Amino acid sequence: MTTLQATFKKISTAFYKASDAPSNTIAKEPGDTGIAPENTNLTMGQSEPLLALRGITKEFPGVVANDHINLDIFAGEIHVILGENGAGKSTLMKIVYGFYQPDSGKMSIQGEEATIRSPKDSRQIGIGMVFQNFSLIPAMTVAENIALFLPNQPVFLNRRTLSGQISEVAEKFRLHINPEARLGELSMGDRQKVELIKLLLCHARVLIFDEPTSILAPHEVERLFSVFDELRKEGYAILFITHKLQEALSVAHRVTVLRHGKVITTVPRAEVDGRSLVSLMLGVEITEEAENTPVEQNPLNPVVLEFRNVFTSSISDSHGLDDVSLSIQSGEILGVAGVSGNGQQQLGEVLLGLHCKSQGNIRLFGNDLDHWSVSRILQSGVSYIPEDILGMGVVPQMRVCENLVLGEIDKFGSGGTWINWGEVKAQLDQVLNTFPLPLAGHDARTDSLSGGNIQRLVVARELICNPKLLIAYYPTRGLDVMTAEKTRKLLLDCRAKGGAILLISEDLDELLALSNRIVVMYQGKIVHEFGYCNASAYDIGLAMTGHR
Amino acid sequence: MNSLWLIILTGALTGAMGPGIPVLYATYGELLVERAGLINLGTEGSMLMGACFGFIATVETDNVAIGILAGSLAGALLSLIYAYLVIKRHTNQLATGFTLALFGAGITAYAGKGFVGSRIEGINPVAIPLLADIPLFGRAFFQQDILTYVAYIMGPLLWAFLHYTRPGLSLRAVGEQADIAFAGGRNPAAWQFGAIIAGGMLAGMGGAELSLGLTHCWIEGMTAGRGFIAVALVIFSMWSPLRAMVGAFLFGGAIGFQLQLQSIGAPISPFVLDMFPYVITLFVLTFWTGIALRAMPEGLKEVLKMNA
Amino acid sequence: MEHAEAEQRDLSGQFQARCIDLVKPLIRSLTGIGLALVVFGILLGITSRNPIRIYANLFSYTFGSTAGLSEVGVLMIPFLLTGLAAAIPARVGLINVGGQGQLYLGAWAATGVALYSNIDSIWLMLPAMAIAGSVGGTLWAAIPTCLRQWRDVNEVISTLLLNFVAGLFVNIFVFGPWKSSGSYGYPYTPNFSAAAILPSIGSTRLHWGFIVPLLAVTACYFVFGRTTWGYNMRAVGGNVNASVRRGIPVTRYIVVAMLSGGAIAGLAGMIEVAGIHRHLRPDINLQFGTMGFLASWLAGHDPVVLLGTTFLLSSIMVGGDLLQISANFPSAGIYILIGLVFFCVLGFRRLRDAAK
Amino acid sequence: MNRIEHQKLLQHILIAGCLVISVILSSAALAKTADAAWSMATKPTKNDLAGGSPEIFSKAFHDCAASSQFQPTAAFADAAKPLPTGTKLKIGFIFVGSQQDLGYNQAAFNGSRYLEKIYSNVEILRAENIPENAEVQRVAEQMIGQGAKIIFATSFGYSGPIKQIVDKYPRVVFLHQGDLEAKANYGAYFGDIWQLQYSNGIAAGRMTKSNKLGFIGAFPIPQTLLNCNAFELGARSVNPKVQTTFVLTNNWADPAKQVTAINTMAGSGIDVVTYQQDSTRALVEAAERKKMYVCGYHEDGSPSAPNGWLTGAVWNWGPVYAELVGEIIKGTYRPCVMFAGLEAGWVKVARFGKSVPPDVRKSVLDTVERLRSGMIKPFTGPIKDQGGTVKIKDGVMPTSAQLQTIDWLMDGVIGRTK
Repeated sequence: MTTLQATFKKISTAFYKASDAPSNTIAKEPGDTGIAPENTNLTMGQSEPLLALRGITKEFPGVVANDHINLDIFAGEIHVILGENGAGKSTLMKIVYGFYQPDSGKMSIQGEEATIRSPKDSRQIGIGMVFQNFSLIPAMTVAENIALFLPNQPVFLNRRTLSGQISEVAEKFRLHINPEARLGELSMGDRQKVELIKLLLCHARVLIFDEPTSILAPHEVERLFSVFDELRKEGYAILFITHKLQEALSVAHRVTVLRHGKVITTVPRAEVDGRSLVSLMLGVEITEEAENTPVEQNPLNPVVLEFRNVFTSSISDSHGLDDVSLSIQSGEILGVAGVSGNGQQQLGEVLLGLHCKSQGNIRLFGNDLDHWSVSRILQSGVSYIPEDILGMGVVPQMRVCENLVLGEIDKFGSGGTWINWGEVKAQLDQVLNTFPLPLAGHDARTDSLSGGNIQRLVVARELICNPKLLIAYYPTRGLDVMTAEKTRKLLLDCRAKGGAILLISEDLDELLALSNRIVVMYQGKIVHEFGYCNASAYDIGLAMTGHR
Repeated sequence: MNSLWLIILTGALTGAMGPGIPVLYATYGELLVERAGLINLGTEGSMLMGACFGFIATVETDNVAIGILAGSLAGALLSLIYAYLVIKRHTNQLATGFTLALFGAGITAYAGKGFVGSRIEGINPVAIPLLADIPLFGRAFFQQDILTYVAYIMGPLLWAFLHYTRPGLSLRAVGEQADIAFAGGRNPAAWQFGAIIAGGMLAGMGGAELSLGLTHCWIEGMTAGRGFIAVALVIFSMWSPLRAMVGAFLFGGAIGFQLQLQSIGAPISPFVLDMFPYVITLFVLTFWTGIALRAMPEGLKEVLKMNA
Repeated sequence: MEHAEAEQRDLSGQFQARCIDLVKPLIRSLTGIGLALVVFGILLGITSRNPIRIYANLFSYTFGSTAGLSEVGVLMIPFLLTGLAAAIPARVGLINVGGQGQLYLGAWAATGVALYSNIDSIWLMLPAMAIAGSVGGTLWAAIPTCLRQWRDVNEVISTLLLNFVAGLFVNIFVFGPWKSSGSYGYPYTPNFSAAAILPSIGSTRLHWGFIVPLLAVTACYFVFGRTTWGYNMRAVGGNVNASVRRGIPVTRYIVVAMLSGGAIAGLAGMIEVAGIHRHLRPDINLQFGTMGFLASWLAGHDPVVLLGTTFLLSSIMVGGDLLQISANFPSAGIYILIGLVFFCVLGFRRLRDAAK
Repeated sequence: MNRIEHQKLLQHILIAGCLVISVILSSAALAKTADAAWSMATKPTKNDLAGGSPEIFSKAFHDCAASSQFQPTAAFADAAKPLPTGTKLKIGFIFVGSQQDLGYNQAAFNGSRYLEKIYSNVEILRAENIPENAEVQRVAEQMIGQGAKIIFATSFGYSGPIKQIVDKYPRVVFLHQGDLEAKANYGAYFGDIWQLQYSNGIAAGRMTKSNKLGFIGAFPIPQTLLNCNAFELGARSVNPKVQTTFVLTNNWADPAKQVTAINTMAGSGIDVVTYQQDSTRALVEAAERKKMYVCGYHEDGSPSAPNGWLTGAVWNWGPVYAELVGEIIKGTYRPCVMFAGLEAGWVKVARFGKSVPPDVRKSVLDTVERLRSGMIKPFTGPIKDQGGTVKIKDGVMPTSAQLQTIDWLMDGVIGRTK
């Protein structure tokens, strides 16, 4: 049978467990699975929706992000918007919150039409949003951050009443926080609390959470969900955006599935299970799934990269490596799963020597990496697809061809110090004409390209040199499904050619589809390693959130 | 020997406030601008505008109040150009600032020509009853003109404004992260515009204090680079109005101290002492980097390309 | 065959694009300058001076006479060099406001050599001074560079502050140990020996030092546009994070760019004292540093465009003297014109260009 | 597109608006440029010379011509050539500071205006704020380009750069204010204004109560040191106990620093000050506010300080320039280094302030007369410097030129020359 079906089985069985037998899972929390459906129905029946979207359409150059979205949110429900990366979830929410203007379509709050031009408007009509990267100012205190968003504050801020209000709400929903603390010194979880308190004090009725759990430790996730339930009971409407089915299933009353900017369906939680959601989410057209032929790891294959008990200091809000040991052989894809900010960023950085390690040693192709320059490492056959393409991968104001040869210009043209771009382009064309991904023209300014285009550019740049070791962060992020598939294929080809790949991704399906082995990172540690056969999205998910 | 040092100290103190105050005003102004996440090197120009047009207005109307008003307006007028070019046309802030300093010098030299000889009553010192009698410091601090006292009060007021008022909060938010301020319903451009204008006004007042209060005269280029010292002091003060007061006082003191040292024939080059404000600022930046970086508004880091 | 054709098309397309890129801003800038002149003309008119006559007189002198042109050249020399001193670091994303200070230190070091080394061959002395000058500038630029690399002190602030320090530092010497005994106590160093003087061309004040900036500009043009170094510099300036991850030795580029900026500014100082002043004095400062910085921004840090902007600035400055001699216009008034030119040109610039 | 247009329009309005305002103010300003009234006589009278004798005045020029070792050059021939009717003789004036600095440069500027008054067929080209470096060459050449036949370089610092170009322009007469050597077409002249700093010293020595005097200089140049010494000498001659504190601002015209200097001096008990600064108004008024006495320099500041003003030293360049130009036109001028003072009326004593009692006025005026008639020569040795080494030997009477090279402060003066 095709691995596709195999994968499906694994994933869906996982969710069976999640939904039906909520033992020893975070699904224990009150108000997750123990939702009385009639209760939900009652909420829905009772009144017209708190927030209603009709035919919302938003088009970006080259891609329709939202395509006639219709959506009803009722008071007192937790509504999950589910969809894979790039399905248009965030765009939709940004429209609701007034960051974008929809090309067409309208919104109504409690029946009456609402035109939202700016976040200010949306807050006035009671819509609040918690962003993936919070809208908080690190240099200011909690109280100040909140005061910044509170409507009708007096000209002279009265700190006492302010902290009064804050602690009041904090008490009510068990969000304990020190109003005078400098935000920069708070943990992610606490920052989220601040965001939440902010919304509550702003009298938001509709609370939008954009991937709130992605940067949270599991216990924090649990607390968040319990807070969700409290809020729901208070009659708030909660809009919860995620691509993690398991979370969706654990808290939702109703689930709306987005794919390619379209609403596939909106169903009550009670009527779906993991399996059906998975198929809805991934859709039907994923026919040519990448062939992940499970190669028997031949222990004789040379070890390409080896970490031995590596420690690094943590930077601001992401964990440092904590006694990490791993090794990749050639012809192997090692998947690294983990909620972002749990140390996987450092893996690549410390390898390139951008972030120096405090202990342990790293061996590349058998030699010790201390005091190797980045260029020397790259020269020795390493490629690197950074996590933030625009920020770390390309020079925005350069032309495409210039970015394609970034850093290794001396390999192109006649070599030496003089550049003849005509020559360089010719050579590039030669290399790229066999390359399956479509690339933008050589002379286009990179910052004029779409995200997907830039991603392809970088992937191409890093793969055409047939790396012996590829560090790939989220290689398919922002790519449409077809290209994503092509990219995965490329990775497999690379492995087939004997390349080793360190694949860091949040997309478990992708990891499962490609990796020979998967290690899970949590708070800088490698908490678990799965072989190809015994890996399951569900177990990985648990490990990622620090269980076991 | 002791008495000698006492003399020096008194001299330095009596000298300290005078030249410090105009710079202090300019520093307040620049501080507001930088808190809004911009850097305006045109402060020098605004000061000159204030000094010149403040003086002209006083000559024409024989009314110091109008003079001060005109001065601050003139300062604001010049910074208006900066505001427009930087915010609306996205010109480079440093280049625009420098140009503005030149432009101000030109305009004032040109406009003030016929007033160089003019004589004015100016702002005269008023002694504060009891405080003025404090032995050493009384005469230095509390026998000054009204603008000086205003400057004393303005420091704490600005500090309170920045930390305890809603507008102050908005201003800092804009300077820290404009997009978040926007999410908070503020219009960053508008706030920055306001901050620049206010900064220009304060610099203008500084200029007015220079020509009306301190010297009672106008000659072209009379600010002699004090606008740039103000920029240095803002950084020295790590964007706090209170520390700015200390900085300005030290700067003034340095001048007084230097003249005093000369007058006892002490073998220290005056030029070394003139370096004082700049070198100190550099030292502060070098040895308190961490604090400085934390105190520095994010927006300013953007401008200075420090987030790379 | 076909491939070559494609190449051809590609190139011609590129060429056209390049031309448009060049011409459009040029037109905009010229409109800006025009506007500035008009406004300034109005200003002159209001104060009962005849702008047409003044402009005519100005142009005929500045561009129509060897004297005028040579004077423009004399000013262009330091402007170009300090301009490059700002433009080179700008390539790697640094902002060097310190051309002024570096120029001073260059002049100081060159003077030191001229006064205290008794070389009597011009062929040895001038190079020695040039080296000293650039070393002086380099060292002065090294301070902010080190502060930036080790204490991450922002280079804009440090260079700005160091400008003022430099001037005072030089004064210590000119008023102190270096003061000439023959200057009746006036603060000048002794005059340079003949060997330490850049010979001037014909009867003009223009001296052979003018070759240096021309060479420098040409070099920069090729390095920036045609070599891997220039390309890597652009990469570093465009996105440090990307560059470092692609193995470009970012630190090396940053340090070298900053230091060479300093060196060039220092060279400017040496050329000034050796070619024009022929001794060091407290007021060799003509805001060369500031002017160069502004010219560089006006030129978008493009060495070739820099030729144009510095020419513009220096002709305005030269015209300024004439303006006050013949039209009895206050000397500082010329800064009004400079200001106007900047405001109009920068103001007319397309937002996208302004961004860079 | 439309928005861009709109923005441009706004921008123009902004700039134009800013300009219009400044222009309105400035045109108002230019209207009321102060201007001293001078007599229209072609030959200076005793009155023009403020009591100096016309005979000595013209004799000084004749002596100069006689003593000059230079033969007439083409320059003088040209200048002397009768002008074609309708054209004017162009004379260039180069000032180091602002023409209205109420100080050194304004004195020279007023002199140039006097020229215009005297000679109907003279046109003056002026350039101000020309730094004391090679820039002055360009300016001079531009003036020559504009047809100037005579160039007045009115600051010492110009001597070097100008002397580099004089040979290049043999058909132009260069006149330098303060240099100590002449060339074929390059003459020098300067006034013994220190004489009046001596009489200032008399007033100061009589009026001081604390016996602490102050001298605020800009740079430690000979003129300044000479004046300070003369001041101390004068004060000492009437009050042996006085000490003069010598302070430098390192800036010719930074009013703020001047005021600070006054304040610090007041702080340390000094009660009479004099100075060598440009733009002296601020300084004088500050002293007045500090209830100090002021002895002036360059400009008659009595209106600024009704109570504090004692007396002062004032330039009287007008007649000098007029005579120089006249001699040149006549063809009788020969380059030399000229010095003259009270006797020839090149400098004059300012009005007395109302707080100066009659006896003091009398002794000051007596001193002035005795200086004028040469009965006293203040710098007659022995004079020691601060270190106590004898700088002017017993009985020696240095010439004006020698005095102009003094680089030391005499004992009794506190302060440093470096």
